[in-house]
Amino acid sequence: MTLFLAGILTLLAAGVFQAATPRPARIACFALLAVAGLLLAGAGAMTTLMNGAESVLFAFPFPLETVTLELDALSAFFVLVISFGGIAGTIYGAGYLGGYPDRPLRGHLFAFALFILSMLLVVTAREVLPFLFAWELMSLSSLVLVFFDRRNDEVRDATVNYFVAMHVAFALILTGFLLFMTRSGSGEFSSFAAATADGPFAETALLILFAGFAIKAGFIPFHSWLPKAHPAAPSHVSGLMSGVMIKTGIYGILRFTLIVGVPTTRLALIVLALALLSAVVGVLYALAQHDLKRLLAYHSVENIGIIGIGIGLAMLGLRIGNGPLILLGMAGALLHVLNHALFKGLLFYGAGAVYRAAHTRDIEKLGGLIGKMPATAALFILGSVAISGLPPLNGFISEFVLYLAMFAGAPLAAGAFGAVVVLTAGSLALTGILALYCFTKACGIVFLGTPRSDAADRAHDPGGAMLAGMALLALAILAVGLLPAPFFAAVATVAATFPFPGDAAAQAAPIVATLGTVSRVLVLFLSLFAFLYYMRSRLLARNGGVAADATWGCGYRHATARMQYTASSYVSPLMALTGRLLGLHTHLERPQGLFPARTAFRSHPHDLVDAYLIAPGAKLIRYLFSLLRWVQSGDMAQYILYGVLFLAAALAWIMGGT
Amino acid sequence: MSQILTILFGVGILYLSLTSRMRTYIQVIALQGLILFLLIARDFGELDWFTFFFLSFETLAFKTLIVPAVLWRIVERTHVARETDPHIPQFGSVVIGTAVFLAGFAVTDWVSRIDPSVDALPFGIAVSTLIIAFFIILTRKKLITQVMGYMLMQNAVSLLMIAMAVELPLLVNLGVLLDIFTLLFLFLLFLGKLHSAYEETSRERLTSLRDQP
Amino acid sequence: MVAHMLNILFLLFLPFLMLGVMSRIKALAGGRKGPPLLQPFFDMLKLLRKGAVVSRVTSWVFTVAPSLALAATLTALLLAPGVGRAQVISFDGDIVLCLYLLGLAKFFQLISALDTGSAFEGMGAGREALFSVIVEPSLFLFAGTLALVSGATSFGALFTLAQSGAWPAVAATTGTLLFFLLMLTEGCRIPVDDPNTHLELTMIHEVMILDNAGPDLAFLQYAAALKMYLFALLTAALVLPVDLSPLPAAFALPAVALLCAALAGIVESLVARFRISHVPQFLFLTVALALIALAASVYFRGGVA
Amino acid sequence: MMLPILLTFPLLAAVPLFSLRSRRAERSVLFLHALLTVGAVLYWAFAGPEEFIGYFRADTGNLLFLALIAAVYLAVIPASYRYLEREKVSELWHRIYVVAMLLFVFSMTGAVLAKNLGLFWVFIEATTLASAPFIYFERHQSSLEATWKYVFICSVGIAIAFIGILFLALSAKGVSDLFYTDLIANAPQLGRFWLLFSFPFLVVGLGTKAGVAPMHSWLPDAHSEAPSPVSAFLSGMLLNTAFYGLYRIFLVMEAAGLRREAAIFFLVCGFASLLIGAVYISGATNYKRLLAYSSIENMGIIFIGVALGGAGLFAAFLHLTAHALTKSSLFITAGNIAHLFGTKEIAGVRGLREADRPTGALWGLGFAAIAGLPPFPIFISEFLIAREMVTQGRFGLLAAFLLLVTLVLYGMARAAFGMYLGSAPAAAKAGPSRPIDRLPEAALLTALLILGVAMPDAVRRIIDLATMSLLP
Repeated sequence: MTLFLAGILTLLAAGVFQAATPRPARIACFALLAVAGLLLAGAGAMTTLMNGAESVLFAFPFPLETVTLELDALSAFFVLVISFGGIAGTIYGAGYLGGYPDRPLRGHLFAFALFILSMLLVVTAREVLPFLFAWELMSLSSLVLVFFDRRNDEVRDATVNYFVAMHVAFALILTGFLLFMTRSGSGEFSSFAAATADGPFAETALLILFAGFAIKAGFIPFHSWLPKAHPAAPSHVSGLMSGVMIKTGIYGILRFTLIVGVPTTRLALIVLALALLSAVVGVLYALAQHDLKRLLAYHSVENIGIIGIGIGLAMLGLRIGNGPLILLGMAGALLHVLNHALFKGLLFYGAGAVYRAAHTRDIEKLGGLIGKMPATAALFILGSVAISGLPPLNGFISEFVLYLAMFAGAPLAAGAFGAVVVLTAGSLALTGILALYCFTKACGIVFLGTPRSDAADRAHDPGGAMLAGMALLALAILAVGLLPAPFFAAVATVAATFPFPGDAAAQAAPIVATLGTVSRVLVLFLSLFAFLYYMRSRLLARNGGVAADATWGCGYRHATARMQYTASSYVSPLMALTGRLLGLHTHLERPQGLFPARTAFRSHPHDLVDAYLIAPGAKLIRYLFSLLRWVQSGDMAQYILYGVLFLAAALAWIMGGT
Repeated sequence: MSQILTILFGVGILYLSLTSRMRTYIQVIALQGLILFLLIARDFGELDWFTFFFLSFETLAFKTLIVPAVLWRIVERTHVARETDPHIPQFGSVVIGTAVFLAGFAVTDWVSRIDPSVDALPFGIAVSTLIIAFFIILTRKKLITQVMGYMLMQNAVSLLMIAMAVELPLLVNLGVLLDIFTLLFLFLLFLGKLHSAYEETSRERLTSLRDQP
Repeated sequence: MVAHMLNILFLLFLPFLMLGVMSRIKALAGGRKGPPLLQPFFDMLKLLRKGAVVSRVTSWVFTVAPSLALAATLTALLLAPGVGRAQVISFDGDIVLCLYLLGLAKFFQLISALDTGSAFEGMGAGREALFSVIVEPSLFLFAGTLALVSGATSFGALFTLAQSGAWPAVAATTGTLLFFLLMLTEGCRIPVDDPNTHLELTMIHEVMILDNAGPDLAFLQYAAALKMYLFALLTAALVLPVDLSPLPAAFALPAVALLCAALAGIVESLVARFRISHVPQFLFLTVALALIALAASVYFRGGVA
Repeated sequence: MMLPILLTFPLLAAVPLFSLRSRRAERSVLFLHALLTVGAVLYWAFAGPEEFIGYFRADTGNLLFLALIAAVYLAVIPASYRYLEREKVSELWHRIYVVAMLLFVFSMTGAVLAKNLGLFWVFIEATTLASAPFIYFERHQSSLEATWKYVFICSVGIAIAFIGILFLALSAKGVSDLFYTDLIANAPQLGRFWLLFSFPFLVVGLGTKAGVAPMHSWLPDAHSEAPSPVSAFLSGMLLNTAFYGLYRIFLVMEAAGLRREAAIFFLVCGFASLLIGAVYISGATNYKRLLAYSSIENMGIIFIGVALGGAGLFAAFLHLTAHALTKSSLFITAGNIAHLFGTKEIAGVRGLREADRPTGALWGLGFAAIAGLPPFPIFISEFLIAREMVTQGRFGLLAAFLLLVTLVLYGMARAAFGMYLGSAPAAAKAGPSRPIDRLPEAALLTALLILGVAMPDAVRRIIDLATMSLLP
């Protein structure tokens, strides 16, 4: 705990001192202190994972009164995720901000420190007010980070949108807390368990809380802010927001599931259903995007869905007392929280490097970057393989655990529940393959082929710090992918803190063994690949080597960059099937005549939630408001009339009363 | 005696509700001031001489002479002879005037049945005056007419005080008088400024400050 | 041990044999004599002895992809149930790893196709991707269904159906059909795709590997053949009786595989290729089959221990 | 000893100002007055309650309001100096400004200190009269219009309040006179009928000055036309003063066993104001008017808190305190922005962040504070109010409350970010050179932060005492 507190203080110091240091040294000073602080915090979390929960209590005057910071297994895990993601983000950010020598960055760096700090506090706070304070601090500091590129109007709109979404979430969470507080009579989370005696009441409160946290986490249909805010933010921030911040929503859901103990069936099924929806629809939306960072943002929705699947299964397991579902579902979800933090960070940083190099996020204008920025390309492809959940990388491990949960859990689940679990497995598979489709598109169109614009042609790899930040994540990805056993063991201990029928450790042990086998198989695969590749090179060398020539154009010799397959054309077969469901608007100018002058095809992905939920809502409110337009008409007599009428009504009411 | 005075007061406003000539308004206001003075003078025995002097000053000098005189001068200067097309046509306002009276007395009747101590006649007249005052403020267009409406309100309030025999402490009375005095002064001041700012000072001209949601 | 030996041996020859059988059957149906049964194998050997012409556009992705795809497919097949459902490597959830390794292979084949910057290859990649989007879930649905009933999580055990009873019958039929369809799809056969069409615009798998040559091409073709063989194996695992002693099993397995090949050949010679736009509707059949199996399992579960 | 000094100083000081024509003298008088007020507050805080000629009383009940007057006054004076310099005000109007300010503060102090309801009425009316010159101060047609509406509507309202007082006197006839303390002491004997009858008149009348619907309409006009430092005073203190009087009558009602009826009036007015605020904030095109509407909204919240009672009472007074400080800081900043960009239109202000960083920061923080984001105290008060609603099981109210507050937040966010972000027009002049100029706003916001995170017990006690204003 002391380590953790020391870390927090160091982080705060980083935020404060950088303002005092002269501009050239500022970023470096900040980065050093921040990384140090995060290392301390992480170390603190590690020790708690080893030795069990610790907590510290501060006494404040009104209104906070008591502030308890506790590190139990769950909090410790999230602290680890935050600190690792934070370290990578800080290092990368140090490089990324190097590109703005003309800006003081005092405020930005301070907000950055507060942002990470507040996340650490959110996952350790144990009373209502401190939690809400930390939560709000998190939202506001991230808001400040989002409008880094302040001149841009698009950024401004995204900021407002983000702000409002965060406060709707805030209001919902507040309401949920208030409901619990009235029953428990205290602001301590631990006391909320008392409220669960009243089943339906607790369920309502939980549903409201879930809605609030779901907005932060970005579950469909609560995701609307996410694909707007994340692209607007500078990449080192989007990486952290997408990789780490939205996980605080997941944390909230887990924390209160843990407090409540056994959720109702309805709640579990709602979570599962929304999770599946988010996973599948999220990735479908991602496929339709042309903006690289928007695409990644929608993948965050998808991955939140995958995490949600794990949580939903675990909730179901808690309800029907199904060991594998609880243990493996929860473990899979937590593992995926970590994994998503790793590869989504990496991918956003890669996208940032591309944006920095080519000055566009439009996939259709990129291409062939692998030649110009090989390191970034390699790292991005690595991330893509990982996020597609493919072996031998970390994404596969968490999905593997989830499949295990389903295969092992389904037979033990009575009647229809079993079928639900199997259908979940099918949807998870669909999600995985769609992700694969989407990231072959992202890698293929952005990095491979020939450049589609001069900007892309002039691109080059970023500097050391940015690459270092990405490399750090890449290493972690490989580590989790190739040596999953210890990581699983860790999350299993966290999962075991949930009310579990039977001995969790005993159930976890065989899985650890299995994962050992998995890593051996993966090693076998890699060596086989190495061998084959060696063979191939040898053979080619022997057979008279490789001749370079133009790509086979089916007889046509003058292929240009513009003749390449574009992202839209690559996904067009799928869009032909699902486009209408997604509200994809396409616009085609067919070639006319023998010698067509021009022909064009455009496609605009529209988010159905925006189109059919939020826009009409806003319209309705605007309409209702317009009903009150007459109030401030400017006519004084009318103003006085209000008072007179009110008076008359009041007197009539009194006369009626007496 | 006081009955007759009170009724006279009432007749005054009834007449007022159906005229639209400025001068009539002013005359009625002055008349009411006079009546109020007489009503006070009637029972000066109960008052200590200072309060009496003070109240009579308020009603006689202030309400009866000074204010009507100033209003008169403004009317003279700005040639607003009559309230041009009030929202409700003449005949309508006659009907409304009488209706208001009936309503006023209905209320009074109801009140006096609950609290017999109230003196029904002046109370009823006061209430009706009040309503008429609001009626004028709400329907008339000329700003000066609205000021007169406000004066009517003040007179109604004074009558109400007399009707309910409520005595406020002297300090308070002084303050109230001071306020009303300054207020009317301000009214007249800004009325002058408005006249110089707008060629024709009707309520509709003052609607530049407004909002749309 | 013997079984493992046999499995690995089969891995090397049966895929080519299946290809050979298919083309032979088509030839016979077309009234021709047709190439020798192991012709595909000889083709590969020839390719391994050739050099390569590689597009200037391409990057390391293109050079790495074939070996990676082959390695992944081979590893996947080591996890698959072979003779007497024996697997070279077996553990809980091995089926997931197996299918995801195939996914990895697909990933790299797709991006290496895009690496050439050729419109044709991009087109092929797009279509290939779409098809797997449709068929992939059906596999997991079916596997999940088997798990739901058997309570097993390992490949071999999953495919061990009870000897008699209604459920095994349903599972066997739906499964066989499902795997046969998958074999046609993943193996790029008619009616989904035509391996020896001559117009790039109509190709799917073939057009993806348009720019690969020499050993790379060999690797890719071998990988494709192996995928077909995998589905043959799964079919075999479903239909062959559980308690088959190793020796007959060693003969039964190739028999089933070749039977599948023969069937595929017959289909190819009878049916015409679908219009690309109609393929998805056809592929939804696989999902439908998996869902039928699931429904049935829920219905029959009472009878399963 | 302090009361007579505080009450006579402004009157006596105002007179010589007309003879010696020096701006410095005028300003120093103003400053002295502020210091005097602060001194008085401290004196009463330590020396305890004090009476004066039986009509004025400084006690624990009104200490909070005096303290707020002092705080806002201190913040407003330097801002006023800056304003008067910037606008190059003529000697005459400079004097008018100073004298009016003296009288304005005098009348508010008097209203707060008055023990007698009638006297309170006198002072409230006086606030209108004293503040009228301010609203006319910039002498456009629009300011003339605003002044006219302000004076007229408020006077009508106040007249209505007077009728209410008469009825109250009637109900107290033979039982008590119009001294609050007596009223509360003899509340049970008061004539229920007249008491009940008087309350709506008082609500409408004093509500007019307190800026709650339905008689709020003068507020946006007056606030947008007045010089910003004065707007700060109007919004920060005047509304509270009127509310204070109304609250004491609310207590009388409560003591007379008519709490339910009184609460219903407060609840209706409160939600009406909240609604008006939400609607017009979302559509506001002029940021000073937007702030004015937000004042209406916040007064609404205060009324709701009082109506709820229980913890809501403390919440209401905390909200009142926080709103006074926040809104004055915001209005002062708004004045600087208006000077910087030469417009009060929201659309005309862009890129505040680069035009003048400190102003931008203060603007942003102010909005965070007024929008009720933690850790600012307005969040605490709204939290307590919501909690009280849940405790009383009034979920409908809670839903409406949260919805409206969120809509207000949205309207504010749109305006605030619109002004804060973007790229500044070249026309925007450079901000004031010395950061010392930003001291008042900064100080107010710091104070708010302290209140929100770790409220000193003294402050908490003062607020608590204010809620039970009339208890002997």
